[in-house]
Amino acid sequence: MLRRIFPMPTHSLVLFIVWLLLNQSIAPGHLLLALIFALLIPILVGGMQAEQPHIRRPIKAVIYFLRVLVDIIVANIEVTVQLMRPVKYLQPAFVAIPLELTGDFPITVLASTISLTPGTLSAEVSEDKQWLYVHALHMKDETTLVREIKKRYEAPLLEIFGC
Amino acid sequence: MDHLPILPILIPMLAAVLMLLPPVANSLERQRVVAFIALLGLVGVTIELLIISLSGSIQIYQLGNWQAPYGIVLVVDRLAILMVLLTGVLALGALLYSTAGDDRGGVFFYPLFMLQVMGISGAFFTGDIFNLFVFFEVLLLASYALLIHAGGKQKTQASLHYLILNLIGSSLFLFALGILYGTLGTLNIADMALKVRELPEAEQQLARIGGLLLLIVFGLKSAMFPLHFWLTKTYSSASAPVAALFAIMTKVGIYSIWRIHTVVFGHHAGELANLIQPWLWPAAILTISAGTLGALASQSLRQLVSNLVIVSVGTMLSAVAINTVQATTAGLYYLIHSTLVTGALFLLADAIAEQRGKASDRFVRARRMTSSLPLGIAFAIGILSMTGLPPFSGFVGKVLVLQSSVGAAQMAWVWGAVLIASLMSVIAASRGGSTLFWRISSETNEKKIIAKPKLFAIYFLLSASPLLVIFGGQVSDFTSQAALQLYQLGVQPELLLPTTPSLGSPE
Amino acid sequence: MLEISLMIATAMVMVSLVLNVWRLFRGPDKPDRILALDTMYINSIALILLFGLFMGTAIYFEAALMIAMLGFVSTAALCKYLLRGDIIE
Amino acid sequence: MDLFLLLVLPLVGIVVPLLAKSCSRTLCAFLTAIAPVTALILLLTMSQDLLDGVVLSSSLSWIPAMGMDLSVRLDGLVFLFLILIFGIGALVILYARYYLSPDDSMGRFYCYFMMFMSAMVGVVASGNIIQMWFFWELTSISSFLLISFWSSRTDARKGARMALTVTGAGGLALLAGLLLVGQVVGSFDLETVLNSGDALRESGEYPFILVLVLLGAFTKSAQFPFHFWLPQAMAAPTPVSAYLHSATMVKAGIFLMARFYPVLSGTEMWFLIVSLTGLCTFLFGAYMALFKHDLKGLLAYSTISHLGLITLLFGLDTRLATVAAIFHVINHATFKASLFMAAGIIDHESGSRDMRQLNGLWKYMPYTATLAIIAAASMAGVPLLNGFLSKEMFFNETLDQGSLGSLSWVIPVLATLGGVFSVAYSTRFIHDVFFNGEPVNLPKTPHEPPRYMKLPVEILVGCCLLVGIVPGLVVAQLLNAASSASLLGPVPYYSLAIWHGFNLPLMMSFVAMAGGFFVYYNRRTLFHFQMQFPEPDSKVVFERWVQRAIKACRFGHAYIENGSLQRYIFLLLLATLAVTVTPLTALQQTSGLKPQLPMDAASVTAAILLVLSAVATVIWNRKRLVALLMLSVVGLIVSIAFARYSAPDLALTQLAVEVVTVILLMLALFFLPQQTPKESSPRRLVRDIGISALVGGVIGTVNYAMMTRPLETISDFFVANSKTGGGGTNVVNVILVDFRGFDTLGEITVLGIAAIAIYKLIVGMRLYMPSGDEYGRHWSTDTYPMVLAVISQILLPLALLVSVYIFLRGHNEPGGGFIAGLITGVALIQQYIANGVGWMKARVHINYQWMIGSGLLIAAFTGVGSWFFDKPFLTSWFDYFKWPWVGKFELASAMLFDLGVYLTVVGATMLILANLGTLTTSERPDERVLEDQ
Amino acid sequence: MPFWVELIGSILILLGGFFVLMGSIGLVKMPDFYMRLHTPTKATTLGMGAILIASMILVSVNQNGLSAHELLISIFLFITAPVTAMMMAKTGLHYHLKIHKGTLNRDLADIAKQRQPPNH
Amino acid sequence: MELIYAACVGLLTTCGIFLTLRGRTFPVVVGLTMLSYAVNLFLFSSGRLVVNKPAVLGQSETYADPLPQALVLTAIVIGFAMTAFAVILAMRARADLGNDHVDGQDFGTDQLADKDKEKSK
Ligand code: NA
Ligand code: NA
Repeated sequence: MLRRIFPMPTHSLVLFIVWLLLNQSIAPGHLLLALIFALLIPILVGGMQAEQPHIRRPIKAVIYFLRVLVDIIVANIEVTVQLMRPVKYLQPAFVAIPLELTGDFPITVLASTISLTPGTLSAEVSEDKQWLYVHALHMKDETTLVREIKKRYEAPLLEIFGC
Repeated sequence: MDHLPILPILIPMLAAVLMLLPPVANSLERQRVVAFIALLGLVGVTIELLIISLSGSIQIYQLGNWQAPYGIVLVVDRLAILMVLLTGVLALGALLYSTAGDDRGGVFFYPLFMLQVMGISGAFFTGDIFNLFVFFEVLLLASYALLIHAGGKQKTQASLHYLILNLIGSSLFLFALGILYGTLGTLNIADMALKVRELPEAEQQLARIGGLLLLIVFGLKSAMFPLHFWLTKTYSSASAPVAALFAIMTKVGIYSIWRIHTVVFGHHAGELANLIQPWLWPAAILTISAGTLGALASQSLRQLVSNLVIVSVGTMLSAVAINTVQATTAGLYYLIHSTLVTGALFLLADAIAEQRGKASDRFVRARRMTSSLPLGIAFAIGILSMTGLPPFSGFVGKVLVLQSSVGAAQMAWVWGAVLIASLMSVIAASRGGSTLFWRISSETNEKKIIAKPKLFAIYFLLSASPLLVIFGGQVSDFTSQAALQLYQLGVQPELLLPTTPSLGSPE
Repeated sequence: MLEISLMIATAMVMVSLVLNVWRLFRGPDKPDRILALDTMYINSIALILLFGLFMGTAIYFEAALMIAMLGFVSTAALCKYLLRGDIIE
Repeated sequence: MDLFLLLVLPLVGIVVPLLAKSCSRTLCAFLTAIAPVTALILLLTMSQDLLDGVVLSSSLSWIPAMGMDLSVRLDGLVFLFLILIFGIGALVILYARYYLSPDDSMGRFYCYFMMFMSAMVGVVASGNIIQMWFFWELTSISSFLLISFWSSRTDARKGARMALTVTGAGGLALLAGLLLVGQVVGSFDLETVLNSGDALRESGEYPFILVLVLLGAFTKSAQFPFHFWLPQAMAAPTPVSAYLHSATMVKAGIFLMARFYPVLSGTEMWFLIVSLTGLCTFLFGAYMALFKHDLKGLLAYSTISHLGLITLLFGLDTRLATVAAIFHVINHATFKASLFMAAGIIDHESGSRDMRQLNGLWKYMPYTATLAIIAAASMAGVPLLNGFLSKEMFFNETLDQGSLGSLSWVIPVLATLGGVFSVAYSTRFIHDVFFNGEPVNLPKTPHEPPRYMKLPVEILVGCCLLVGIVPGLVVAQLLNAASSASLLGPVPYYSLAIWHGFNLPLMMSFVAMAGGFFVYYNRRTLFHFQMQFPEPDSKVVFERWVQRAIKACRFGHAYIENGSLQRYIFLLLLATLAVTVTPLTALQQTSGLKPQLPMDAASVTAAILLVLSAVATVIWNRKRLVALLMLSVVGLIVSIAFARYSAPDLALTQLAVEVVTVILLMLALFFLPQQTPKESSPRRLVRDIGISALVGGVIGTVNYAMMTRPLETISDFFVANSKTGGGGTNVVNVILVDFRGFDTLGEITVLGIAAIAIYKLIVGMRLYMPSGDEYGRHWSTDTYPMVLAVISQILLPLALLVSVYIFLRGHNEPGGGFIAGLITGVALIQQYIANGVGWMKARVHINYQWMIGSGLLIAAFTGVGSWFFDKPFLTSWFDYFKWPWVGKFELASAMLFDLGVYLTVVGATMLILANLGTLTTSERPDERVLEDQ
Repeated sequence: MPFWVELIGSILILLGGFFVLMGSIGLVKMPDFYMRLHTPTKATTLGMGAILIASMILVSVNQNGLSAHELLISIFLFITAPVTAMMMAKTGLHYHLKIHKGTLNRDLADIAKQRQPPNH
Repeated sequence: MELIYAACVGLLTTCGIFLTLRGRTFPVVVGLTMLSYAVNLFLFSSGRLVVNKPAVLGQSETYADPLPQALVLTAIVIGFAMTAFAVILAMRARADLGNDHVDGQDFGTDQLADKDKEKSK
C-alpha cells in the first residue's frame, strides 16, 4: 500500500525535506505542500527513472556519508598542501580498480565518492562495468591506493546495497 | 463594460490557439473554417468600432483596469480602426486564396497566419510604446515563419536576410526604448508626448536620439531607403497568400511613424518638434527612386510588384514628411489603396506563374495562359492602380499626395519623383504585361483553369480599387477625419489619459 | 571583522575568476576551456553568496542555486558535444 | 442630367459588345453603334443652345479632397468635338464591321473602342480639370489596348508601348501643369479656371504651367520631337487609325490648346513655343510623308504635318488664327478619316499597303478611287474642297503676324514650302496608287469593297465637298460657336467665301500646287537624295533606348542591391550613425547631475572580465565552440551584473535563458561547420571594426549620458500598488503578470510562435550528419554515459520541486512562471541528453504543441475571466484565505496567468529542443499531412 | 551578533575564499588536463562548503531562525561535481590530451578511453 | 561605476555588431546574442544603477526602478525566441543551400575582397 502511494520512498522523503529547506519553514501549510509534492512529483517522474538497487542498510549509509565528509575535509587540506608545492614533487598516475560492485547506481556512488575525495578522480568505467579507471594526483604506491579505495569505500557500499 | 477594442487582438489569438489544440489541430478543413469565422469576426468587430468612431470619440481600453499611463492602454481612434479593418480585409483575401491549396505547403500555416494578424492588430491598437515593441515581435516572428512556408531555397535565403536585418532592427528598437524611458520616464505614448514638452534641455538631445533611432526602426519595417533591401527578395519569394498578407507589413512601419512621431515628436514637441522631417524628406525621395530603378530592372512580375511596393512606400513617406493633416489624409488614402492592390497583385502573380509553367512569372515568352482573360483584366486593374493611372484608385492617392505637397519646400522633389516614378512604372509594367500576356510561345498549354477561390480572392481584393474611386469622397473624408484626429492628439495628448477611477493612484 | 573577511574572500574569489578566465583563454584544448568555464560557474556561486552576506539579504540565494543547477547541465552538454557531437540523440 | 447621359451612354456602350459577342457580327456592330448614335442625337437636341453660345453644365460632388467633381460642361467647342467623336465614331463602328476578319474578336474590339470613345468624351466634356486629366489618361490607356489589338504581333505591342510611354509621359506633365493651375486659381473647376487667365499669366508658376500643359498637348498631338510614336501606332487595325489619328486621340492635344487658349496664350513664350513647334512639325511631317511607301505611313506623317499646321495656327496667337485652327480641325478630321478608311479598303481588298506594289487600282475599284481622290485633293488644298478653305485661312494668317520682327517673312515662306510637300504627298497618294501602271505582285486581286464598307467614306467625302462648296451653309454656325467658345469671346470677322480675289494667300496656294506637282514629278531624284539619310526605324531606336535604360537600371540595381547581407547591415548601421551623431555632438555635457555610484574593485574586475570575454569571443569567432564558451562567460557576467544592480529576477532569467541558448547553439553547431573560413579582407575588417566601434561608441556614450541624469518615472505607482492592488511583494513580477500582463501575454505568444515556427523549419529538414569532429576524430562510442544517466535521473524530481518552488514564490519574491518553466524545460532536456530520445519517448507522453496551446489558452482565459466581473481584459483578482491548521494563504488570478506562462514556456522549450534533438534519430519529426475531410 | 559567531563566520569565509582561490591556482598551475581537473572540483567543494556553512550560520543568527537552504546548494554540488568531473575526464581521454610526462600507467589512458579492461 | 557600465555596454555592442557583419550564419547568431546582452543591459540601465535595493517590498526603504526590469525580462524572453529561430534557420539554410554563408553562396572570400583584387589587377 505504501509502495503504491510512495513509489519512490527515498525520493519522497528527500523531496519533503528539500521543500521545507527551500522555504525555511515548518509551518503547517508548508508541511502540507511538502507532502503534496512528495506525493505528486514521484508519480509524475516515476516513468523517467530506471530501476535501481535500494539501500538496504540506511544506518550504514549515513555512517558512510559522514566518513566521506570527513575524508573530504582531511584530504582537501592534504591536496592544498600538495598544490602549494612545486609540481615536480607530485607523482600523478592512472589506476585501474577492479569492481565487485554491480548496478549502475552503486557504481556511480563509488565513482562519485572517489572523485569527491581529493587526490583521486574517477575517469571512466569499462564497458563491462568491471573496472573503474582512476586518475590520482599523487600516488605513492599503486596497490596501497587500490586496496585503500576498495576497503574504505567499496566494501561499505557492498554492504549498504547488499550486492 | 464594452470589450470591443480587445477583440481584434483576442479573436485571432484564440483562433490560433484553438488551431494548436485538438480537435481543430487535426484537420485542415476545420482550421480553414475557424480562420474564416475568426477573420469575419474581426472584420465585423472592427466595422462596429468604426461606426462608433464616426461620432468622433476615441475609445480607450485600459487593460487590467490600470489607469494610463501606468497600465497598458489600447487606443482605438479612427486611424487605428482603419488600419485594423484594412488588415482584416486583406487577410480575408489572402485566406481565401490559400484555401485553394497553398495552405498545404507546410505545418501550422493557419495558426501562424492568425498570429500574424494578431500581432498586426495589436501593433495598431496599442497606446504603449513597449507594448508596440512586443506586438512588432509577434508579427515579425510570425512573418519569419510564414515566409518559409512551402519551403525552397529562395525562401530560406530571403528569410535569413529578412530575419537578421529585423533582429538588428529590434535591438535598435530596444535601445530607443531605453533612451526614451530613461529620459521621459514613461511608456504611454500620450504621456510621452506630454513629457517631451517639458523636457529639460540637458535631456533633449538624448530624447532626440531616441526618436531618430525609432525612425530607423520604423524605416526598416516600412522599407525606407536605404533600409529597403530586404523587401524585394522577401516579398517575391514568399508564397502567394503570405506575400499578400505582407502587404500590410510595410504599413505597420509607416503607421508607427505617424503614431509616434506625429503625436510625440510632432508640431508641439517644442525643441524636438518634427525631428525626423529633415531625414525623412531625402529618404522618401530616394525610396521612390530606388523602387523605380528596381521596377525597371525587374525580370519577373513578383519583382516588379515588390519594387512598386517600394515606390508606394516612398510616396507614403513623402506624405509623412510633409506632415500636415492634408498630407496625412492623402497618405492614408494611398495606404489603403496600395495595401489592398499590392495584396491582390501578389496573389495574381502567383496565379499567373502557375499558369505559365516553367516560365513562371518571369518576363519571357511562354505558353498561353488558360485563364488569360480574367487574369488579364485583373492584371490591368492592378497595374493601373499601382502605377497611379486612372481610372483606378492609384491616381487618387497620387494626386492627393501631390496636392498636399504644394507649398512645401521640397515640392519640386516630390512631384518630380512621384511623376517620374509613375511614368517609369508604366513603362516597366507595360513591357512586363505585354510579355506575360501577349508573347506566346507555340508550346501547348495544359488546360488548367485557375481555381475559383483564387480568382475570387484576387477580385475580392482588387474590387477595392474601383470602389475606392467611386466612393473616393467618402473614403478621403474618413481619412481626413482620421488625420485630423491624429493631429488633434498631437495637440492634446491628455485626451488619451482619462482620469477615470482606477484601483490606485500614485502618491 | 566580518566585513573585512568578506572583502578579502570576495577579492580571492575575484582573483579566482581572473585565473579561470586565463585558463579559459589559454586552453590549450577544448576540455580545458570547459573545465575553466565549469569552475567559473562554481566560483560565481561563491561570489553571489558572499555578495548576499555582504548585503545581508537572502534574495540572491535562488540565483546561486540556479547557477549550480544550470552550470551542471551546461557542462554536461558541452562534454557530450565534444564526445558525441550530437547532444540529444 | 441629360448632360451626364452624354458621358454615361458610351460607358454603357463598353458593356454592350461584350454582351453581344455571341450575336452576329452585324448585330453586334449595330448594337454597339446605338450608344454613339443616341448620344449624337441627344447632342443635336441641344444644338440650338450651344450654337447660340450658351454654356450648359452640371456637376456632382465626387472627391472633394482632391478637388475632383463629376462635372460636365458643354459649349461650342465641346459641341464640335463631340460631333466629331460620336459622328466619326459611329461611322468607324460601321466600317470596322467589314474590316475586321472573323478571327478577330469583335466584342473585344468594340469594347476597347467604346472605352476609348468614353475617355475622349470625358476629356472634351469635363467641367473639372482633374476630371479632364482623368479621362485624358484613359485615352492613353484605351489607345494602348486598341493599338496592340493584334497583340501577337511584335510591332503592334511595341507601337502600343511606345504610344503609351510618350502620351503617358505627357499626361503626367499635364497633371503637374493642371495641379499648378488649380493651385494658382484655387479651384479645379474649368469655368473658374477659364476666367482666371490674367491671374495665371501673371503668376510665377506660369512658365511651368505653360510648359507642362504644352508637353501634354504636344505628346498627344504628335508634335515634333514627340511625333515618333504616331507612325508606329499604325500597327493598329485601320479603323483604329481612322478614328484615333484623324478625329480624336491626336486632336485631344489640339483640344487642350483650344481649351486653354484664353488662359495660357497671349505671351511671348506661348508664341515662341507653340508656333515654332507647330512649324517644325508641319514641315517635318509634310516632308517625311512623301517618302513613305506604306500607305498608312504616308497618312501618319501627313497627320503629323496637319497637326503641326493647326498648332502653328494656335501659336500665331491671333484670334483669327484660332478660328482657322478650329476650322482645320473639322476639315482634317473629315478628309483624314476618309483617307484612312480608303487606305484600309485598299489594304483589305488587295492585301497590301505598299505603294511600290499598289499601282493602277483605278481599274479595279474606280468608286473607292474616286472617293479617295476627292479626300486626297482636299488634303492637298484643292479649291471647292474643305481643305482649301482652311489652308487659305492658314496662309493668310501666316502673313498676318509680325512677332518675329524683320524675320517675319520666314513663316509664310516656310508655310508655303510645307504646302508644297503636302501637295506632293497627296499627289503621290492619288497617282502612285490608282494610276502609275499595273499592280506588282499583289496577294489578292483588288475589287470594290462591300456596299456598306464604303458608306462611311461616302458620308465623310460628302462632308468634304459640302463644306468646301457651301461652307457658309454647312459649317459657319458651328465654327462660329466653337471659335467663340475657345476664344471665350466674340469671334473676329472672317469670311468663309471660296473666292477672295487674287491675293497673296491664293498665290501661296498656287505656288504650293505647282511646287507640289513639280516635286512629285521629280520624286525619284528626291527619293535618291533622301536615301542618303536612311531614317532609323523609330520603333527600333526607341526600343533600343528603353533596353539600354533597362540594362542600366539592372546594372545599377544589381550594384546597389547586390544580395549581400553584409552590405545591407552596413547601410543600416550607417543610417543609425547618421541620425545619432548630430544630436550626440549637440549634447553639451556628457555626464549629468545625478550622483554616480562609487567604483569598487570587484565590479571593475568583473567588468574587465566581461570585456576580455567579449573581445575573446570576437577574436576566436572562427573557432565556433570556443566562441560559444566565451559567450557563456559574457552571459554569466551579465547575469551577475543584474544581481549586483538589484535585479534578482533578471539574473535568474538571464542564467536560465543563457544555458538554454548555449544548448540550442550546440545542437545547431553539430550540423554547421565547426570553423568559420577566413574570408574577410583586411580592408573589410578595418571597415567593420570601424563601424562597429562607432555604433558601440554612440551607444556607450548615450548610455553614460542617460544613466548620469536624474529621472522621474511612473514606477512609484507600481511600488505603491504592488501589494495593495496586485497582491504581491515582488514588484517586477506583479508588473509582469498584472500591471503589464498584456506584454507578457504577447511575450509568451512570441515564444509559442517561435516554437511552432521552429518546428515548421525542422520538419522534413535533411541534414548532413558528421561522423566525427572537425579533426576527423570519430565520436565516442559511449552514447549515454552511465554516471550521467544515473545522476540526471536522480536530479529530475529535485529540479521539478525547485521549479514548483520558484513558480509559487514568484509573486512575492524573485521567480515566477517563466523561470520555473525554463527550469522544468532544462531538467527535461537534461534527461534527453543523458538518456536519449528513445528512452524519453518511451516514458514521456506529453504533446508539447498542446501544452503550448493550453498555456496560451489559460493565460488568455484568465484575461477574459475579468469580463464576467465587468472589468477590462486581464484585470486581476486576489484574496487572502485563512484555513484552520494550514493558516493564511493567498489566491490570485495572476497565479493562473502565470501557470499559462509556465506551460507555454515548458511546451515551447521542449517542442524546440526535443524535436531538434530528434533530427538525427529515427524519431525525427515529419510533415504531418493534414488532409481535407 | 555575538563575537564568536562573527569569528567563526569570518574564519569560515576566509577559509572558503582561500580554498576557492587554491582551486583556481591549481587550475592555472597544473601541467596537464587530468591534474588540473583535480584541483577546482575538489577545492571548490570544500571552499563552497565553508562559505555555505558560514552563510548558514550568519544568516540564521541574523534572522533569528534556522537558515538551512544553503544546504541545498551544497547537496547539489556534491551530487553534480563528481559527474561533471568524470564527464570532463572522459572528454579529455577522448581528445587524447597530453599527459604529464611523469605520470604512471600512461597506457591505461588509452584503454580507459576504449572502455576495455586493463590487459594484465 | 556608471562610466564602466556604459563602456561595457558600448563594447558589447561593438563586438556584437562586428560579429553580425561576418559572412557566416554562426558568428552572426553569436553576434546577435551578444548584441542582445548589450541591449538588455542598456534597457536595464534606463532605470539607473542601484545597488542592493531589489524591488521586493519589505527589503529596503527605497527600491530600484522595477519597470525597466520587467521590460528587460520581456526582452530577454523575446530575444531568446528570436535567437532560437535564427539558429534553426541557419541550420535550415545550411541544409537547403549547402553552405552556411548568409547570402547562401560560398564565395570563398568576401565579394568586396574580390572586387578589391580585381581593382588591383
Ligand atoms: Na540528436
Ligand atoms: Na504605286
